[in-house]
Amino acid sequence: MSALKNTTTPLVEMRQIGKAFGGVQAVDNVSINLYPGEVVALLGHNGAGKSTLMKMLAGAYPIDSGEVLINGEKAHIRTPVDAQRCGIESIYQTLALADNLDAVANLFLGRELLTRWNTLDDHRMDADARKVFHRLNKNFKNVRTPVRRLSGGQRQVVAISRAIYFNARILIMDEPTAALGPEETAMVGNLVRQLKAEGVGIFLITHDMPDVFGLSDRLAVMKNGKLVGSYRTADVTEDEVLGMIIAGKQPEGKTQTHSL
Amino acid sequence: MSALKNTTTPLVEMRQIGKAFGGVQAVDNVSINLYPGEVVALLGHNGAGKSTLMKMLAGAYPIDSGEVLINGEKAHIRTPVDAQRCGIESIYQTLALADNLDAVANLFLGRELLTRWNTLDDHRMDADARKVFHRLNKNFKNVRTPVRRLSGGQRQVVAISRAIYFNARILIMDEPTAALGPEETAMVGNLVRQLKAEGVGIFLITHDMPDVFGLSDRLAVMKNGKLVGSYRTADVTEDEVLGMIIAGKQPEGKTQTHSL
Amino acid sequence: MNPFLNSLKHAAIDWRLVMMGVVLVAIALVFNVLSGGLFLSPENLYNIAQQTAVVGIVATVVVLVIVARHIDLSVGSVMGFVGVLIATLMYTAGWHWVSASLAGLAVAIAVSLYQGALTAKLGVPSFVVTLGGLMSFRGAAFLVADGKTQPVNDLFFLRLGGGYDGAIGVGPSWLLAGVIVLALVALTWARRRARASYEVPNNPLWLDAAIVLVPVAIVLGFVATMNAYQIPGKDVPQGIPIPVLIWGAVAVVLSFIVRRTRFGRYIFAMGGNPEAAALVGIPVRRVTLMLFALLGVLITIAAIVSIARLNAGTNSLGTSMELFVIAAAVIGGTALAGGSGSILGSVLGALIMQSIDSGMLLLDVSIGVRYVIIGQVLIVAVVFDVIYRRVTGDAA
Amino acid sequence: MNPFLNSLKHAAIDWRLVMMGVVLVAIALVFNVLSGGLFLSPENLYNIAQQTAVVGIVATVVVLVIVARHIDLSVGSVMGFVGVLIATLMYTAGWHWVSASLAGLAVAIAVSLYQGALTAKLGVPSFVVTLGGLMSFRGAAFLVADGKTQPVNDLFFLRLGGGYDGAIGVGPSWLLAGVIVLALVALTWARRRARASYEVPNNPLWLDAAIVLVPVAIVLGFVATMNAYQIPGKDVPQGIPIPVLIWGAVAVVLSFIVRRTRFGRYIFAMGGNPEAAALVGIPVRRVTLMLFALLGVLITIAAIVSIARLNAGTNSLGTSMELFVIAAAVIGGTALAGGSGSILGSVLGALIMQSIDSGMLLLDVSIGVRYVIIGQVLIVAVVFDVIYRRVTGDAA
Amino acid sequence: QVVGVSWSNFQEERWKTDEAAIKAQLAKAGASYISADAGGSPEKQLADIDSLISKGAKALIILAMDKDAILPAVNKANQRKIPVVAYDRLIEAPGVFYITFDNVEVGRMQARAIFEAQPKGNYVMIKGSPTDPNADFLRGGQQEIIDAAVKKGDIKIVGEEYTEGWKPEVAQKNMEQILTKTGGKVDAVVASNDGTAGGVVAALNAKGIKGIPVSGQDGDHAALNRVAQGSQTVSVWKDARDLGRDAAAAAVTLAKGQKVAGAQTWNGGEKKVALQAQFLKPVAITAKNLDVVVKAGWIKKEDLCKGVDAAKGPAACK
Ligand SMILES: Nc1ncnc2c1ncn2[C@@H]1O[C@H](COP(=O)(O)OP(=O)(O)OP(=O)(O)O)[C@@H](O)[C@H]1O
Ligand SMILES: Nc1ncnc2c1ncn2[C@@H]1O[C@H](COP(=O)(O)OP(=O)(O)OP(=O)(O)O)[C@@H](O)[C@H]1O
Ligand SMILES: O[C@@H]1[C@@H](O)[C@H](O)OC[C@H]1O
Ligand SMILES: [Mg+2]
Ligand SMILES: [Mg+2]
Repeated sequence: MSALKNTTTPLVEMRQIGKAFGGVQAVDNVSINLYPGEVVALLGHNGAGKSTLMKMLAGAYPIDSGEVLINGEKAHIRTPVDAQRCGIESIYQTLALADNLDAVANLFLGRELLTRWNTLDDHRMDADARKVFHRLNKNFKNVRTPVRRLSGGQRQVVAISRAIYFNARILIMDEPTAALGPEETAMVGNLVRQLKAEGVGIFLITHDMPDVFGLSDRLAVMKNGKLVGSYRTADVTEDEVLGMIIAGKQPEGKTQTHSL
Repeated sequence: MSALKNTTTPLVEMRQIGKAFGGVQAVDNVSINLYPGEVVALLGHNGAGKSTLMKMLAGAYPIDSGEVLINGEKAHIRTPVDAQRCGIESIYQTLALADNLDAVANLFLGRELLTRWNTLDDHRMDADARKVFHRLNKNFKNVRTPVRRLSGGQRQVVAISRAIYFNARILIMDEPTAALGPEETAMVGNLVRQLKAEGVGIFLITHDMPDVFGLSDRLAVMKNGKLVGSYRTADVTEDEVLGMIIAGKQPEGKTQTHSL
Repeated sequence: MNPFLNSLKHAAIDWRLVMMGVVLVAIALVFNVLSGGLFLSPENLYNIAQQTAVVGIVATVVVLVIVARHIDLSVGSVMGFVGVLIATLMYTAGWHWVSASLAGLAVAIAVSLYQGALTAKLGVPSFVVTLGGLMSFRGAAFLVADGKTQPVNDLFFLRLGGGYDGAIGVGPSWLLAGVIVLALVALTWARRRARASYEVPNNPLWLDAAIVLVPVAIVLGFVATMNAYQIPGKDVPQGIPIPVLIWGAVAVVLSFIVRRTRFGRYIFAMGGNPEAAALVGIPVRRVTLMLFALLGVLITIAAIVSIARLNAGTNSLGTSMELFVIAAAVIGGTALAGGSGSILGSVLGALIMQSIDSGMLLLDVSIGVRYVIIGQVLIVAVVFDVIYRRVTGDAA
Repeated sequence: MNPFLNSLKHAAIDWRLVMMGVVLVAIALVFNVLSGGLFLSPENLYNIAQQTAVVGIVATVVVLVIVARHIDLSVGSVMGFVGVLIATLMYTAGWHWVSASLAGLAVAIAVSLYQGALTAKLGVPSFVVTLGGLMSFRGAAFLVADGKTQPVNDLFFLRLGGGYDGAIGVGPSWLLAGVIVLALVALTWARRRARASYEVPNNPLWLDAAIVLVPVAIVLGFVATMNAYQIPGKDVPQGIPIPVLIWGAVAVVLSFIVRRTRFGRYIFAMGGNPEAAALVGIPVRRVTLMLFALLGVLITIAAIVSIARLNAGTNSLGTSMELFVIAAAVIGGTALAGGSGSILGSVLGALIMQSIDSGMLLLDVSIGVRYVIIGQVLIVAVVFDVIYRRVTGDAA
Repeated sequence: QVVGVSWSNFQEERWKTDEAAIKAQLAKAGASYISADAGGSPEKQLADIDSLISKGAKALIILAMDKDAILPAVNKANQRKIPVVAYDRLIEAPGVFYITFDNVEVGRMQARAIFEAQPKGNYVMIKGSPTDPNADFLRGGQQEIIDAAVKKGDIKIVGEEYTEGWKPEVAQKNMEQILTKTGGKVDAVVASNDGTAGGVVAALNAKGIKGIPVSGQDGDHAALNRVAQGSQTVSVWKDARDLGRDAAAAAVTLAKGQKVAGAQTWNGGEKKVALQAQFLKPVAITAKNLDVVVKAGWIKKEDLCKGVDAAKGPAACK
């Protein structure tokens, strides 16, 4: 699907990543990579370690062991700001919105535009935000009320807008459609395709098989913190994927892949 | 699918139910019913009013207008306890677990078993709980640690166990699988079929089309607080359902139904 | 893991409490050495036990208030108000102590229900309600007797505050100890039987034995100490002081409520997840009101002990007690975020604070320095708690 | 809806604040009638403005602390400590007031950072940290000068506390009023232009004009009143008292920080959703530490005003001030749950409390009744707030 | 010999001096000093005395926070035959040795000095803490002096307030409101101690009111300095060093089971209990006799006269 070849440097390369919470080995020696313009679906049972793995890439949790390469170069990602500098944007399972602030403030949270006197440039942020929101949802008008009063779909729009506005090169989407209705889900699907076309690499965590087969180029399955395997989506069947998720069983005769 | 006829009294009949929050008409004149052994899928966009409607049936919100009949008799459901007395159990979108208590305490929360001196009968609760959990998940052992330390799947088991243990006649499931992996989802599917066979009536809120077509006998679609229509699942196509959800358009030439 | 350690791990022992006990013992030993053996003398231990009782009584119930995600800043003022009221009814109005106490109880419950209703029914944060109460009821304490100290003279009533005649004597003390020991053993035995009959796995016998032995040893040691204290000039030793007996009874009753009743469980559920508590059908408002009523009862008990101990009701009674009560609860491991805490912890917390204060007194530390240290001890206790929870991976 | 009401609805006016202003005016009118016109006399208004300044200064920053989901119970003790320290350095050690104040500032910031670090880095709840601080720093306040009152004599320094020479006079007061009015108009005009240039819809002109007119009227009215107050025996009127000027400047600077800087926005974001704030890359710990440092700065300012006003530093300085500061913030609409609050609200809140207290003093209400009423006013204010939020459907 | 001293609260400046005097006297007598401070809480004071007894005190000197609420501790001491010296504030229980500057008398002296300076006109009474019983004793003594003039109508009490916690800033605010209420028509202020007097003077200064009589007590250095400057009329000085010295001596004597020489029997308390008592004379310090405090070594001349114009100032500053 992607126009890019095996030979390109991967956008992201995570090598032998590990992470423990207290006694729990949440992520155990996982290696995974992502190419420009590629969508990699990350699958696994509840508690498999998907969110934790991605939170490390996003700088939300420190990495216990292993290394991350961005564009082939070693990256030191220890905070969300480090990740943002590398072009990594995240849409968290929990959306990460400050409910008491309005949509504009949330869009720019942590990266506010400033005037030349280092004060907040509210007008420019307002104008820019309206443009981005408009692109995702024509009917989104109440950008100045606290997001606590917005509907679930509108809140999701705000979270997604962050990724677009700041020109993510690498996008992490953690179950972005789990709570969405069909219309909103379709919107997210379109967005994924559009970003992909622009060369953005996307990690998509999901439990939804239609999404996996409709959107992803490759898929990687985790179980109990370990990587079961990663395959080209086109090479495997839904049953084989379910077998990996539930039983941790690698499909017979299919070659693993670390790129397309 | 169900063995029951049109002529039976409905288990639940909600008539012209309305509910407003501040200025928002969350549920607007909705009538819906449910027969024994029947699964009715409740669909709609985010914020359509599905959860609110069901919370009224569960006694979590007071009803503004309209009436509820259980087994043909007018029921006054004003608190969760009233609903429980009518045999209504809910699995909430948020699970409704007290994170600091263990699985056993959560299962019985609000309906603890007492000894003859009116003290908590911990041993009996412990023994009974282990049996129910075992039925849903053979590997669930740590029933005495705070549920905050359990995995998402285990937490879901606890929430579902309530419905089984207290012999629900009417079960409300609000997106029970949204956050679940495929294995856990399959388990919930089996459970639905099993309870259905035992004559339990189930309202199933979901955004998942495979679930709708795999599990439900009828479906009802809400939009902006209003009921768009309710149909036998076998009578409509997925596209028609999506049309109802997104555009609020009733499929042509299909007859609405208030029972099977 | 070896079976020994494994059993220990699954025995549901509250290690935090055990450690707090160890801390208390360590503090005692250090002060004892520094004070040349004074700290652990029966007399000093008798004093500390008595001095801690009032704060300890109120702390037991404030633990529950905090567990339920509330707070009460007004306990000191309300206690002052009720105390002066009871004393005034006895002294100025000439009432019998029983009727005066009952009147005080009625007023305390009314006050508590008023504050509870504002919180539970109207949803005003308890912090604000009781901050208002802290001011208002201090004013009320002044108004009751126009600021005048009200002496308390009834001899029987005075015994409730401890002092010369306020202990139960050697025989009854040993008797009580015997009863408690028997009860502890019987309870453990009953639990083992019940678990077996429901086929729930039991601890190994040696472990249950050990778990019973520790409290048994503490009870016996405590009674022996109290019985070893004889006021010079009196011909019999004191035995357990009545305020301590009351405190103990309160702690046992509240622990029972927490572990064995719906009310106690609901308080913890409400603290853990208020929305869930409402959704599963717990009558959240009613439970909150009942909790505040219980608070009123215990504040009355504390007020009675306190004016009996002082032989007077003064309008300054209980000033800034809220700070020490909350501190005792927090040192005892109660999380301000709600949902976790223990009665026994508050007992230890109160004892730790009072021991440090008394110990410093024995060492002639000046008041300024004592304030500085007490404040920092509170912080250290919680830092310790935070680190403990982090290491054991226990979030809340 | 008619366009007039519609504009009002979308104008982002904080109706809660407007109502609080109305409440303040109502209180003033009632007291004025009851006191036979004394309450609204320039002299009394001058008094109240001065009396409120210290609590008001601290309240502005405590609003931010509460917005960020923290609390500070130690402000009174720390202010006492720093105040005595500065006074001692001047009186006993003979330092110049500038160096003494700077030393006080350094100590205040160190204390605040210590408490902030425990909270931000170690994760000890600020309630506990500052409860410990409340005790410790009261002890420290005593230790500084061994409990002795330290007179303050420097004439220039004394003016910072207001009093006979502590006001800026008629001319400068009018000048300041003029500057403020011009600034208000200019700011509104600049905002209209900026919105237009980014094609963001503007309020209708008449509405913006009205919105500017209200503060302009208040400023002019205030200055006129202060300029109308002439101390008998002096040949010129007072004008704006310096403590009030300082308070005003503090409120303006903090409002600016809240609305126009990242730091302010981050505080609100942290209060609204701490996890989200961390995930989007806000340096939560650093912001918290900065907030505590700011707190230290303002406590120093308050300490300076307060010892200058009293002409002395005493070890009891600031006792129980935390209660009034928190009450002012809460009456001013700051939610204890964090995430919402306003500086201007705290100004109104402090004024409401002090007006009631001073008003009752004018009416010779006894101290007990005064306490009872002040406490209940706090509760009523929040009940009102709760109902307001419920009616407008505003959850948090 | 171990003598235990229980202090009531540390907020007042004077107790430091008392303590030094007691310590010195005990050292002279070869006795040792142990102490505790209750921080203003009667409850705490009981606990303090428990500890002092545990530590082996053979005699107790008690500055009671509350005269009634202290009784349990006194009883406890009596039972153990530990003599108790009621220090500064009366404790009415059999066997107590009472040594004091009578608080009622202090009140009288305050009022007397003010009354002398201003026998007519509008009086303001700034009382002590509503939670300190001494506040009312002082007020009672004050009333005795002015009562007749009040009845005659020569004196009008135009303002009367308690001062929460004896806090100067509260006294200041209360005074400001009284000034407003009376339109500044105040001719004299009877303030109950030097701390509150400080607040009163600050309020008066701020209104440009200078030279009206203001009272106080304790001989706080700041207050004596105000007397020298003329902004306070009187500070009733209870020479804490004498009190401390005599109390310590009495305690040592009593601990030996001997009688204190020069003590009198007194039963002037509320309950008419007969006590051994020793009364010291408080001295009203005004501008006229400031040299007394300097000569006594209570305060250094340069401290007393800080900021005083030597030419116009009182004799002591010349
Ligand atoms: N902050 C944390 N502290 C302690 N344990 C954690 C934490 N976050 C995650 N875990 C544990 O790490 C493991 C992996 O969790 P993670 O959230 O990564 O799973 P997931 O694959 O995203 O599951 P889901 O599909 O339910 O979102 C789980 O056992 C979880 O309990
Ligand atoms: N407690 C409440 N207070 C105020 N408004 C509410 C409340 N609960 C729901 N609403 C509003 O009522 C409307 C219906 O919400 P509801 O939760 O029933 O939607 P839903 O169909 O369950 O959506 P979703 O699929 O996102 O769960 C929404 O506009 C919502 O904002
Ligand atoms: O000396 C005074 C004392 O008698 C009183 O009790 O407290 C205040 C002091 O100033
Ligand atoms: Mg996840
Ligand atoms: Mg829903």
